[in-house]
Amino acid sequence: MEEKHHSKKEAPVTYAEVNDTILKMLEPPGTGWYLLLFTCLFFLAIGASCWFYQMWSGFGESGKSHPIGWGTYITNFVFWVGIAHSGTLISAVLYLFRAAFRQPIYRLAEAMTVFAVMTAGLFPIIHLGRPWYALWLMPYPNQRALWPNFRSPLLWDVFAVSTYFTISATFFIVGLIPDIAAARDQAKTRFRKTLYGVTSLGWRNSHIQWKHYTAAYLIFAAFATPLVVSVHSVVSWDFAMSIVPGWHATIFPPYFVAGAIFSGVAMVITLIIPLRKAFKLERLITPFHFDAMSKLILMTSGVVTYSYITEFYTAWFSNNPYERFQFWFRPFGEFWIAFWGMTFCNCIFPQLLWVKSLRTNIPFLFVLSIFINIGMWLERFNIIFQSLTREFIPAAWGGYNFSWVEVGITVGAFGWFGMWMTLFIKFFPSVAIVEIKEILPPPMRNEGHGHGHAAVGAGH
Amino acid sequence: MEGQIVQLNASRKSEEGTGLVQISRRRFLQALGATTAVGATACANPVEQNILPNVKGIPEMVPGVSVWYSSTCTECTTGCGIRVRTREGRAVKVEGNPDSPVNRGSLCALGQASLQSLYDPDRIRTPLKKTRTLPTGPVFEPTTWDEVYSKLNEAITNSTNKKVLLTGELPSGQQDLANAFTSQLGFSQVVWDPMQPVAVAKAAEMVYGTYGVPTFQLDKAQVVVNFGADFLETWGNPVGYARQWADSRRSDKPLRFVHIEPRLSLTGANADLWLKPNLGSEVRVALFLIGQMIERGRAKGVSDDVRSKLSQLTKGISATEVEAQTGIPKEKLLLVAQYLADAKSSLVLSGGASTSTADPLPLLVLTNILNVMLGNVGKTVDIAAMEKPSTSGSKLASLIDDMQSDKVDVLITAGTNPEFSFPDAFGFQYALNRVGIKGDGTGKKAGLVVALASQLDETAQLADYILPLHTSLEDWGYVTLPNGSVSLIQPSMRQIFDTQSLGDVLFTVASNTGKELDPSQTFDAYVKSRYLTLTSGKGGADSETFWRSSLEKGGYFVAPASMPAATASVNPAVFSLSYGISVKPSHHGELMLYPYPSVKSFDGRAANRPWMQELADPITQAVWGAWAEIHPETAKEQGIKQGDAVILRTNDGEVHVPAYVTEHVHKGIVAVPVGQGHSAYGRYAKSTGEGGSVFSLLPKKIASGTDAIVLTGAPVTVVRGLGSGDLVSVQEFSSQEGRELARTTFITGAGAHGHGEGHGEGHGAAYGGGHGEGHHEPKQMYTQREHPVYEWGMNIDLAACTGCSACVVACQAENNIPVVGKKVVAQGREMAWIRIERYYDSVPTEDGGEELKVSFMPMMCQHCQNAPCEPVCPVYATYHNEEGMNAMVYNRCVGTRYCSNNCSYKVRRFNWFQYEWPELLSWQINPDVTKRTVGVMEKCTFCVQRIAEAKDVAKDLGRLVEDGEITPACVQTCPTQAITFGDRKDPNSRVSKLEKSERAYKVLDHHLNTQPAVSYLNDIRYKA
Amino acid sequence: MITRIRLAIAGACVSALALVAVFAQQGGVATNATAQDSASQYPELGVRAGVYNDGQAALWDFNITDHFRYFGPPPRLRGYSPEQPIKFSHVIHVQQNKMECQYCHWSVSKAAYAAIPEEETCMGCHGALVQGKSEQGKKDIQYLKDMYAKNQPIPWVKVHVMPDYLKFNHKRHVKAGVTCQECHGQIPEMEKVERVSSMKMGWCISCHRERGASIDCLVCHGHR
Amino acid sequence: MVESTSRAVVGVFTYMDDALEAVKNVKAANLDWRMYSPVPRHEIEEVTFPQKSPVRLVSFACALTGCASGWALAILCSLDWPMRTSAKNIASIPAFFVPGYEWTILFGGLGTLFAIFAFCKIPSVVRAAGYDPRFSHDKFGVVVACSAGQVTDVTKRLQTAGADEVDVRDSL
Repeated sequence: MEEKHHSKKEAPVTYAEVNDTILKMLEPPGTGWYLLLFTCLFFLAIGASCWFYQMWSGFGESGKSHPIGWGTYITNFVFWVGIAHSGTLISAVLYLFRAAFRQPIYRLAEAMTVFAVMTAGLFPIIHLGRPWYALWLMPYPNQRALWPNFRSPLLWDVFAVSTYFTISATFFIVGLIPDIAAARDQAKTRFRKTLYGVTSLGWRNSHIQWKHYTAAYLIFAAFATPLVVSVHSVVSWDFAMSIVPGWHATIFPPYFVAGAIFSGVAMVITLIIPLRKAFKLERLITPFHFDAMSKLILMTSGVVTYSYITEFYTAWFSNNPYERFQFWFRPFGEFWIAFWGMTFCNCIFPQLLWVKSLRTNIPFLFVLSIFINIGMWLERFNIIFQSLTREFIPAAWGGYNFSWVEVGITVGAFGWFGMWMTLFIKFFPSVAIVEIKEILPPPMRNEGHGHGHAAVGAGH
Repeated sequence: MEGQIVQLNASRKSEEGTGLVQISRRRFLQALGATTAVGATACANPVEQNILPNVKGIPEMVPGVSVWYSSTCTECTTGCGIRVRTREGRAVKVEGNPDSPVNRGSLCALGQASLQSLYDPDRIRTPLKKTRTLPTGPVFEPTTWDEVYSKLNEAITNSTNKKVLLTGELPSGQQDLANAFTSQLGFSQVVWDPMQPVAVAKAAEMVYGTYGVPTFQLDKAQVVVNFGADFLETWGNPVGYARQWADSRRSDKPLRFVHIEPRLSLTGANADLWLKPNLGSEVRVALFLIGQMIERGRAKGVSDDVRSKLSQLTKGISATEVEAQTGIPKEKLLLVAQYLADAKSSLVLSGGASTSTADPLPLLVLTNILNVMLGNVGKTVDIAAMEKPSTSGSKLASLIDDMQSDKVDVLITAGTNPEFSFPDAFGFQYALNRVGIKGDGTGKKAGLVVALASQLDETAQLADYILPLHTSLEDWGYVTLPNGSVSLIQPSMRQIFDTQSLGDVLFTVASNTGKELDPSQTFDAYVKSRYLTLTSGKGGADSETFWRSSLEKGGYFVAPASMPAATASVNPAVFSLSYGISVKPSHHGELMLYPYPSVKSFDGRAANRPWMQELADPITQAVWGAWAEIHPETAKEQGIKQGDAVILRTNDGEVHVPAYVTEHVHKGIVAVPVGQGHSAYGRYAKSTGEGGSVFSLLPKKIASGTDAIVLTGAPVTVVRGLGSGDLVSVQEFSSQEGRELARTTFITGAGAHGHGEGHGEGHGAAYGGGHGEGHHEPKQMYTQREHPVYEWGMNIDLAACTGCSACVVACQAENNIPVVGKKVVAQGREMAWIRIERYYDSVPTEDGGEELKVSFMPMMCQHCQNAPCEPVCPVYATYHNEEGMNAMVYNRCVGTRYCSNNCSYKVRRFNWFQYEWPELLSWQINPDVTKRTVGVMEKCTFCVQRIAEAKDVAKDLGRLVEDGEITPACVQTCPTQAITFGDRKDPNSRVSKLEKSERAYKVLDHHLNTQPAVSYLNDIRYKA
Repeated sequence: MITRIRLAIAGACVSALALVAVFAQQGGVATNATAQDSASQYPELGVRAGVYNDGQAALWDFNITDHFRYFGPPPRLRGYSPEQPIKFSHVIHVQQNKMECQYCHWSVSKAAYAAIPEEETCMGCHGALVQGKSEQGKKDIQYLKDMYAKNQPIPWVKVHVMPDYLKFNHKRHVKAGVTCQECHGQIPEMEKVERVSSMKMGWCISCHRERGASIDCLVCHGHR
Repeated sequence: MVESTSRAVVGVFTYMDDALEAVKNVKAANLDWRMYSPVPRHEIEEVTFPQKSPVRLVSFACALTGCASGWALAILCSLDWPMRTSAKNIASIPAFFVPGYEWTILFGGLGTLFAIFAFCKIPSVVRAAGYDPRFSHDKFGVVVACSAGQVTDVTKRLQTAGADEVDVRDSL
């Protein structure tokens, strides 16, 4: 409630303030940061041990069974790829659309993208029966004279995810370069000087550099935009290209993309609220931004809800007995709780955002974002697990054996992601310096010529 | 929801401790080693692999080429001919011998699993001496043959009391020698084999005058009315009868089959009409039918005198009364009577568990009378060729009495396990421990118990000394068949351990006491000379050539001659029996015990074989261990849910088993399969032994008028036990959900035959879209694959498939499919490439009611043209090859399991762990089939190694493979020849023709356009 | 500036073309003949066993299975030549005494497996007639006799170690006219048998392609 | 120490319009100059670099190459060892859209990266003499390279434009 009024009479944010506020985040870490890092490392260690145990003992240590070849790992894969998506959306798509609320949150969202893809990319390998042969999915010349099968959606995944990782990482790093240069110029310790000196690649902010940089940045955004749509479409084709009742649906690509943005924005909120609090970024990330993100959530929630309904409608309208059974089974079958949990988290709970005051209510948003994360995990779980457990042949219907190994690896993924995030926020500017400066009115001797966006600082 | 997840999760424990199923972790360690071993060169592990040649050449042995030996299966007494495939001197597969008239090339699950008896890792390897008995069990130490022989000799020489040879039903060769042995050495022989239908033999004696079990010709009957005889499972000659049954069922005039039994057995599941009488009341049905036959003028087969006596007996028995007594609706009773009356030829059978009551004779006798009345003797009942069991429960009971009263000095057991398979109430163990104790009251033990056994079973454990015997795959022998054929048993491989043939042991024991049993001195010579005697004159002059060719062929087989047109007259003595219901609950609501032998465990002899343990029971689909089939009403009263632990308690004992709640069992009974609950007999048998054996529940009672024990009818209480009973079933859902997977053609009208009813009628389907579209050619998006030479395909006739599961074991044996153990199966990770799906459907009857229709459907990889699994594999580990097969390349597989997800038939199997056979069982590995490693998908290959072998041979001959030359393991062994394999490209092959049959359809093809290479033929059922 | 752009475009095109060119080569690996070119080593055969890649793994084609089974150099490499229990010389037997390969390895034309001869076969000559000239020869023949007398097989060391999932059929290859030397090299000239071919999959495939034999996976990976 | 004759005159500006004024000024004088700013702005671009950046051409070329390569890879690999899956054509054009599409973006993106590196001359280890850390903070800078003789003139020009301070350094 405080935020609502605070900016009314404050002075406009200056370039210097932007620099100082953001670079302050890079100051030597306190105990809290170390605690966070070690928690993440601990989780990561759990996950790594579980994976090694799984490889040592056999893949059966995860809970899959014969009707259910995919489960938690692919759920995690889709979940993390989904998380990744909002980052690119915010950084690229909203860049192209010149959305006003994008700048303060995009860096974090983009870091989230890169690290989430790094997390997601682990799962297809973890879920392999013989992960030591994962290389065979790559089309590299080999003595066997064999190539992979380009007709397989899994190979498309290889292409899509690796491209997505490469491009989003490039986009992310390119965006970081000027900011690192800024950090370099204010670095005090020798370590930081060297670190930023090297990673800024000798960036000098010259007008030629800026010219090409801005041109390239636009092109990157233009590349990343179709990519963000294609990657989750390709991921959805893992399912849609199959014949499994409940998977084989043409609505999957848009449905997955919308779901990805939905979950990704929720994850951004989950991450940014503590960060804003910890680093006192209230002047940069204002209720205006939360309001905008809430609206995005509200919209994508609507799209996702619509998709759910469409799925049911399609199943009914197609008169396909297998499909119909599947969609009867999800809400009323053995695993109804997963379905209704998903419905509550993704469709019903977010509707509260129609209330304006809740859209800027930070604690509420935090809780909501956690719920959405859970809901979206359940959504993938419903799609993958529930469909597989009831396929065509009733004699082959079966169940799942959740195991602690899967839980461990899932936790480990959060540890892995968290580790990178934690390291990142302390070593690199997690709020874009240059991009925020861009929307500030530049210092002008003759006022009135400068025209910046009023998104930062001077809230509404 | 929670229930299932929690239950499944709780069952995940490491199984290595039990040593049952070995899950190896070595592979990953090796992989781990690889990453570290790049620099580590100084490691002691040998790099080399050795290749060992034969020292001397063996003429018939070419490395890599199979050698087949003909022999005879001795698992039950039927005497099926077998062919044992050996590679480099090791038996690797047991198949039926096509030359044998008994089984005509097929073999049941148990017979094929005899290989695992040979390779039982817990086999007795040397002579053993019992040193002491601990509370945990007896302790044996290795000893020498000579020591045992001298002890035995001493005991025999000093014996003043009875000397007894206690055996199972020995193969004729051993039995003939045993006869000489007992007569010369003053032994008496007692035979115990619980699977022998001795009451049936007795009833035959009462009616026909000869003791023995007649052979039947099911294919000559138009109507078969069966009182409980499980002739498609374990009763009589199951393989042969199944073939007869199926030949008739798929013919133009299929027999109509009515099964009357309180429990739905596999045989009952194949019936057109299954009637569920109160246990013990079947006799009234038989009596009613006799009355009806007389009334309808179909009693011409008996004399007027007998007929009048019979009408006396049946007087006043009305359908209403019988309905009240038996619980079978009177319409159905009249229907059965009408079937019988209308049929030109018929067959009435009785036997099995439901006739193993305390008073079995009346029913058995009445069915024989029915056969006589209807003129079936000489048409469908052959009383000339009878199997004559020597088993006698009463003799064994009196032996026990003798032993208890210290009248037995020497007891030699061989090939039987009464300690397990004779009711505990008789006190066999206590009695046996008194063998040799002097009757003078001093308690001094002078006598001896020697067990001759291959496996350390419960009876062998009681012995003072154990002499290890060859299994029948290492032994000589012969089996004389009821029709005069002689089937030879010959060793298919050299003995593995320090074992001897039973015959040679008898020879040695006799010669030690100075007796000569036969001039031939050794058992193999004895078999040869006896065989030549038995077949005297039939081999021509050159006996050596005849002997050689007989060994090759498997014996001397008489062509199944036409049956002597015997007529039988009813022995008037039968009228002295009482035909009331003598077996019934003593008070309302009392439950009766109904133990039955199943196709999976028999009397317990199959329990030491992992294949048989992991074979899903065709009816309950349960694996590893016993269960109790409980009617839902009973279960509700006791608060029992599916899978709960229950305690079955009778006056004589109790067993702990999981509950299998099913309405396909009469509510007055609790049905339990016998054969589990071993306390010895190897690791696999013992692993399911905790709950106890059903034989401990049985009363100390011999069925009146017979030599049989009383199996069924003991009053039993069912109590819910603690927690989960560990019921593991591979199929949880029994409804087809209207999906028309297993389809049926119904024949309507009494006896009229017509296929006009269309597919899958009356499956209560909400989505009936699939009717009559079996042959449509959908428009294809892609041009279909050209198959230049061959296009392999398969056809499965559901009208012939009985669900006996022989194919499942054949597949396991042929393709090195691992047995994974109960825990892993519980996680839904069974590995069988072919499974028998069992569906219960409710179908409308002609009179507007509803009847149960059980469908069995063998399901394996369908080798689809438009296979959903293929395009999703990222590494081409599975693809469509030019011979129309869905190929699976194990070594290319990375284990994404996408193919399995996308397989609409769910026939792909993933190696969740590294499965290894323990030593000795590992000898059965088929060297032609790659062993799969952890993390790899596998599935049915149409036995590609056999295809390759046939192509290899054909190529040498410069021609193409001809129809019928390739028989995948399942096709080869199918007792009913329900499966056909061949080249779909050849329009004249059997498989192509069957595929065009009007009954043909392909599973799910009408919805998915998968274009399977496997087609099915509709089941055929009479509309009840 | 313009020049630079042109250069960049040209570079991109060249790299794309190069890429396409690499893939246009069947099999992809551009390392054609290698130092141990079998054709030059064994000129009289006139048939080269390896065609375009000779079973050479690309540098980055690290196949873990080659290594983890054995803690040491894998016996699945060209040039593998282990010490044998008997210093059997193919030079003496084949080259000097003109024995046919199939006299001893008789099962190659009858079965999938090329058997090591039975000791009985060796004893046919060495039992009474041939006792060896050199010291080593006498020792080895005595060893053979001892083993034969003890009814024990000689523990020969496998030179051509193949994985279980490879089902190679000697009979079919021999009947198709593939000579022993094409895969096993000039054994007659070998004092000690050495593996001259990599016997890796690409090596097999190249020959199958060259001769128009089937390249269906199941031909080698399904069965014998 | 040898005295260098070339000098870099560094003008530090607080206001953007001042800096742009200075740029216009030195541009008019045909001096070798460079402008540093903490933020890219189109006002600056209009003055300093009104032409279009050639990055887009490189990106376009690379994207086209990627598209061709992706398709070529998929088609040629499939043709190299033709394996039928599920009756699908060996060259299954619909399925190969994905590699083609993804490589279009991948190559295009990497090409753009390459273009930035090339045109912006990074990574660079050369110290820019006229650079001042404040230029990444909140100040604008105009650096003019000139001979020692021109220093006074240039300094004046920058001061006229409104530089906060003007610094003269050795060699650019």
